[in-house]
Amino acid sequence: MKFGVIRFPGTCDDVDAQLAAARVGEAALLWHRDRDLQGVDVVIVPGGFSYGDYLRAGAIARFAPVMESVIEFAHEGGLVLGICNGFQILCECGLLPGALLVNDHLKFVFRQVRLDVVDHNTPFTRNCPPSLSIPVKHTTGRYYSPEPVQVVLRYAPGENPNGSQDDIAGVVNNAGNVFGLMPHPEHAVDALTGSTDGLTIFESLRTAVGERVPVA
Amino acid sequence: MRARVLIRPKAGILDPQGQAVERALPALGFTGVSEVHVGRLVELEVQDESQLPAMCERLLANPLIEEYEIQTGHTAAWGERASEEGTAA
Amino acid sequence: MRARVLIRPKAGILDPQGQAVERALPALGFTGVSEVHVGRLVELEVQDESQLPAMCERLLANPLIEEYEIQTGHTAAWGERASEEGTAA
Amino acid sequence: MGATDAPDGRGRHRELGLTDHEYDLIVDGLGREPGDVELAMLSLMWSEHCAYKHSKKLLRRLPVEGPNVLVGPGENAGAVDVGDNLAIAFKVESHNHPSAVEPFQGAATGVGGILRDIFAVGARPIAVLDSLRFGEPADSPRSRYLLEHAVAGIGHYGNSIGVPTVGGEIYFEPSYEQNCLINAMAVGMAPHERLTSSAAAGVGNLVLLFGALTGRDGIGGASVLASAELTDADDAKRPTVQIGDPFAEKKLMECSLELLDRNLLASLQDLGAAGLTSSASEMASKGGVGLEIDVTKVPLREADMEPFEIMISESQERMLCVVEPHLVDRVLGVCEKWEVLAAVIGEVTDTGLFRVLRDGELVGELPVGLLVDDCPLYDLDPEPPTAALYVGGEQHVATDADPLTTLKALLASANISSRRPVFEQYDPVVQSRTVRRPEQADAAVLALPVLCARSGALDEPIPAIAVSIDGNGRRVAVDPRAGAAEVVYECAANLACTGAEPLGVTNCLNFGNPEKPHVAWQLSEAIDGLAQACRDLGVPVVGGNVSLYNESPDGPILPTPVIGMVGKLPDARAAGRLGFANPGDRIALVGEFHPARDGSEIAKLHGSAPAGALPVKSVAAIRAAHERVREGVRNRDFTSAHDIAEGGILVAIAECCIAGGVGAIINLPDGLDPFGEDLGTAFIVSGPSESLEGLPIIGVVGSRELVVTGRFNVAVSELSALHGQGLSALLSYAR
Ligand SMILES: Nc1ncnc2c1ncn2[C@@H]1O[C@H](COP(=O)(O)OP(=O)(O)O)[C@@H](O)[C@H]1O
Ligand SMILES: [Mg+2]
Repeated sequence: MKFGVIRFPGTCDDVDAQLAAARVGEAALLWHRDRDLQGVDVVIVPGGFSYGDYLRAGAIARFAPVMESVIEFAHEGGLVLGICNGFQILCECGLLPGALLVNDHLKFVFRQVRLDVVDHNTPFTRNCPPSLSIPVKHTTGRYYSPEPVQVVLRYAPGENPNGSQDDIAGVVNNAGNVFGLMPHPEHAVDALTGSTDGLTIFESLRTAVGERVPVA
Repeated sequence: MRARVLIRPKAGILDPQGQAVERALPALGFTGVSEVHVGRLVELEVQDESQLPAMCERLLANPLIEEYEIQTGHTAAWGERASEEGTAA
Repeated sequence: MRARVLIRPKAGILDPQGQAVERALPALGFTGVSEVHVGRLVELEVQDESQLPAMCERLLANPLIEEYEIQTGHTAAWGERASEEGTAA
Repeated sequence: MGATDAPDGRGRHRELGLTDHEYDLIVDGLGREPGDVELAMLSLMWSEHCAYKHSKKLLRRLPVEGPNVLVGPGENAGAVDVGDNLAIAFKVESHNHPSAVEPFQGAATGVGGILRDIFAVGARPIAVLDSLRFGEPADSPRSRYLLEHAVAGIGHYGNSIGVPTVGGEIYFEPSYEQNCLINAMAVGMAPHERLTSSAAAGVGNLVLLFGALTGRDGIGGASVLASAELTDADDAKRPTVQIGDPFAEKKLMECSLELLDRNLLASLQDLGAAGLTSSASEMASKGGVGLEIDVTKVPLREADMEPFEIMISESQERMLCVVEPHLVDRVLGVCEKWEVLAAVIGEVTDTGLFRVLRDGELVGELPVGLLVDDCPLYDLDPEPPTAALYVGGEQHVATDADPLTTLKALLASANISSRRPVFEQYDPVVQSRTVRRPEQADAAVLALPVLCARSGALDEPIPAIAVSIDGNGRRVAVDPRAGAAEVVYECAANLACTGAEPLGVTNCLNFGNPEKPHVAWQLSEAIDGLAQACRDLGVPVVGGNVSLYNESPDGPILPTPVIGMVGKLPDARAAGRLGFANPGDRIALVGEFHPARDGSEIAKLHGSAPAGALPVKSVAAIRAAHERVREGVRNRDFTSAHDIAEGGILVAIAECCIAGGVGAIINLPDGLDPFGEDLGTAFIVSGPSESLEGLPIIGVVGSRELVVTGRFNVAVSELSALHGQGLSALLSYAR
């Protein structure tokens, strides 16, 4: 299976996401100006500060040429994972409901947080244990949606690092093929850095893709 | 023509920046201030004014969380006006 | 009374946000836009209008790098006005 | 003809900071009076900042050679060999004065500047560290404001550009009230062959400027040269505050590294202080060539800039490179890919002259040597001070308080309490190398191969580096020579706790006005102490920075040499941790520990002035202790290792308990002062008893309490809360 990781000007966690994905499959970087998704099975919109996060996090990146292809890919049922800035971009371009607002304490926060997986019935979480330890790092991570949404991850009680509505840390779209989360699973794939819990999200995707496209 | 777009958080959405300002003011001796909201200002020179609402909807504001107001017709460039209105040099 | 403070980078001070927006607009099909600057908007309810300049100097703006303009006298609350002026729900 | 004969030149050169004597030298060297553009360029190149005129002679005392040194002082950053054909480049630099004016942007652009020095030598930045000094936060809203905004600025830049901020240090003393210190260190990695020099080479090659537009940033002082009469409106056009744009720098960094990977550049240099003038003239000087630059070719942010403004603008996020003419199109192609603006602005000549043109017409012409090398270097007049440099302050803890009360006060004090409210604002993990982040160990540990690339090969060692930054103004004030040496020992001790062996040092010398004899003495003594300690440990100095004139109307800051050290460890998997972990582990003391209270944190809380000196140390004992700890950690004999630093042995033990979330029972050796300090000499280690053979055992890990036999017991959770709240209580929006 093959992952494609998008690189915008200002993306920071692209190589991290690529290397994390490479532990379970092939992984290539996709350039923001190219429309060709190179036949990947999963698109990852990674973390960082695309276009400096100027104006609003994710506001400018959503208009990159590659995003037109990603939107089309998602509408055709392709699997899309948005991490942190990627989550913000997916909300801005309407693939996911809601928006991310500046943290209630107004500061950047890095913290290892505990997450409850509240929906295992998604291609992104089927192999996850009930609880994950994964770092967050962001200034704009307070999830807000006026409509009900399909929540997949919540910050464990008392662990909400940003004032997010109902402790929401990650949501899927109605079709279940687009997932956005603020925590960084690609930074929890090696025991040496503290946790391997994030790997279970990449493994879930491998399982899901394996079921969809029978290996030849 | 010169235009300004004023953008602020929609009513009902927690505005911690506004709250922080509201909390900080009394400590500096400013009293009687309430309902503080912090938003964004975009100033621009446009040829075609009629494009402004679309620009706001598509890029400058996020209609889910923000509301905006367009101001046009202020002729003076900012620098000039600011000196009247009280910028410190 | 309702007041608004419009704050933007002083002339000559680098405005990376304004530059980023200016470069993004043509890609969205909006042409003829120039001199874009991004600043902040502070809306507040004050009892004593005469305090506003001091508030700006001491807290709301950073006079080293920003200039500001105070607007008073717009009576409508934002929510009402915005609906006229075009926010999408 | 001397300066005194030149009535209108005279006022100007003085306003630009040149002495009459220096102006005479310039006129002699040129054989004529300099023009405006030339005077602007010379005044900056002959400033303290660029010419190091009051420190260069002293810096020659530092040991700069060693088997691992690949690049010593003189380039944008020094570099050491870490094996596997990899080089580590690193440097620390100050941004004190800009940060005192505007702390967010000052600190942000400080990080931006030091990162450019790292990728200018061809290394990809892999870590940032910061060293900060402010006035007493409890008494001073201004210090809290500076702290909060400087930290936010550092985080903003480092986080946005995707370089992890992995360590740092913060201390508060009244002497920094008006003059805060913001030092930033960056570390980068490169294959040997990518290390690049800034020496301009190849007559006929083109000079290319790339990155941000050039504006009037930082022209401030030189604006006396503006030809038009200054009106208020013009004044507003001369911003002295530079705004950092990490997004622009991220693109600039990727672009620069790609240009080097593709072998398209003959040389590369960042633009820092004195902008184009300093970068271009230093490139020319190192290459022994001349340069010609046409200011009309420089892309401007404001159209009406004068040639002198373009030449000295300090706009951020710009680089200069020299390119062979046939490669220019390919260079421009890479710049276009990264959306980085680039322009050919000049060429390399064989004249030895720096010529500045405006639309082809000559507006300035100076010998490169005059600009770069001919500034006079001054001898200082060091004289020991007649009064103590540090005299103590307010009393916060009674001198007869019981040990538990004292311990709690120390743990909650601004200088010792947890830095979590600060380091949580920094991303320590981006780039997937960070094996030890803040509060996990005494130094940050970064794996050299990116970790998540490791697929399966779990049994191979993972080479890594450890990095630490340290300084202690109060102790240096007690004894500048011994205090500066102690900082080096402490930094090396931090590395030892992770299992790392030091490879190289960088330093930032933050002092007052060196023209004052007692400041000159502090500087000279500190440099001697630093040099001696580096020789003792066999660690060369590969670079650094000097920041002088850190003064306020109340006098100079405490003498504050800041040391950054990089070391190597053979296997990241064995990297040490500071927290106790296993109940039943024994606790041992390693090293010859001779604690004393002069200049210590407890003396500060008592408000007492130092009466004596810092403890006399045995270099042999320090080396042996460091080696014992390093080897014990590498062999996985120790579960934890922590050096005994500020606050003394009980604070160190409490920190091990807090970090591990577990208690201990301690029998303090008779007569040992529980709160005295002797930095860099001794360690608290824990491990199974068979691993600690030969070491004096002072306790055992276990339970939820810290028990000091015969003195007190206290819940670790209580200590943890005090330690955790100390700093956040002082920060306004801390959660
Ligand atoms: N305290 C010091 N110890 C060793 N080297 C130093 C020290 N201060 C400055 N240097 C060296 O002098 C050179 C010039 O320093 P600096 O002007 O700060 O460089 P840059 O212009 O690249 O920022 C650098 O190579 C630097 O490493
Ligand atoms: Mg440099």
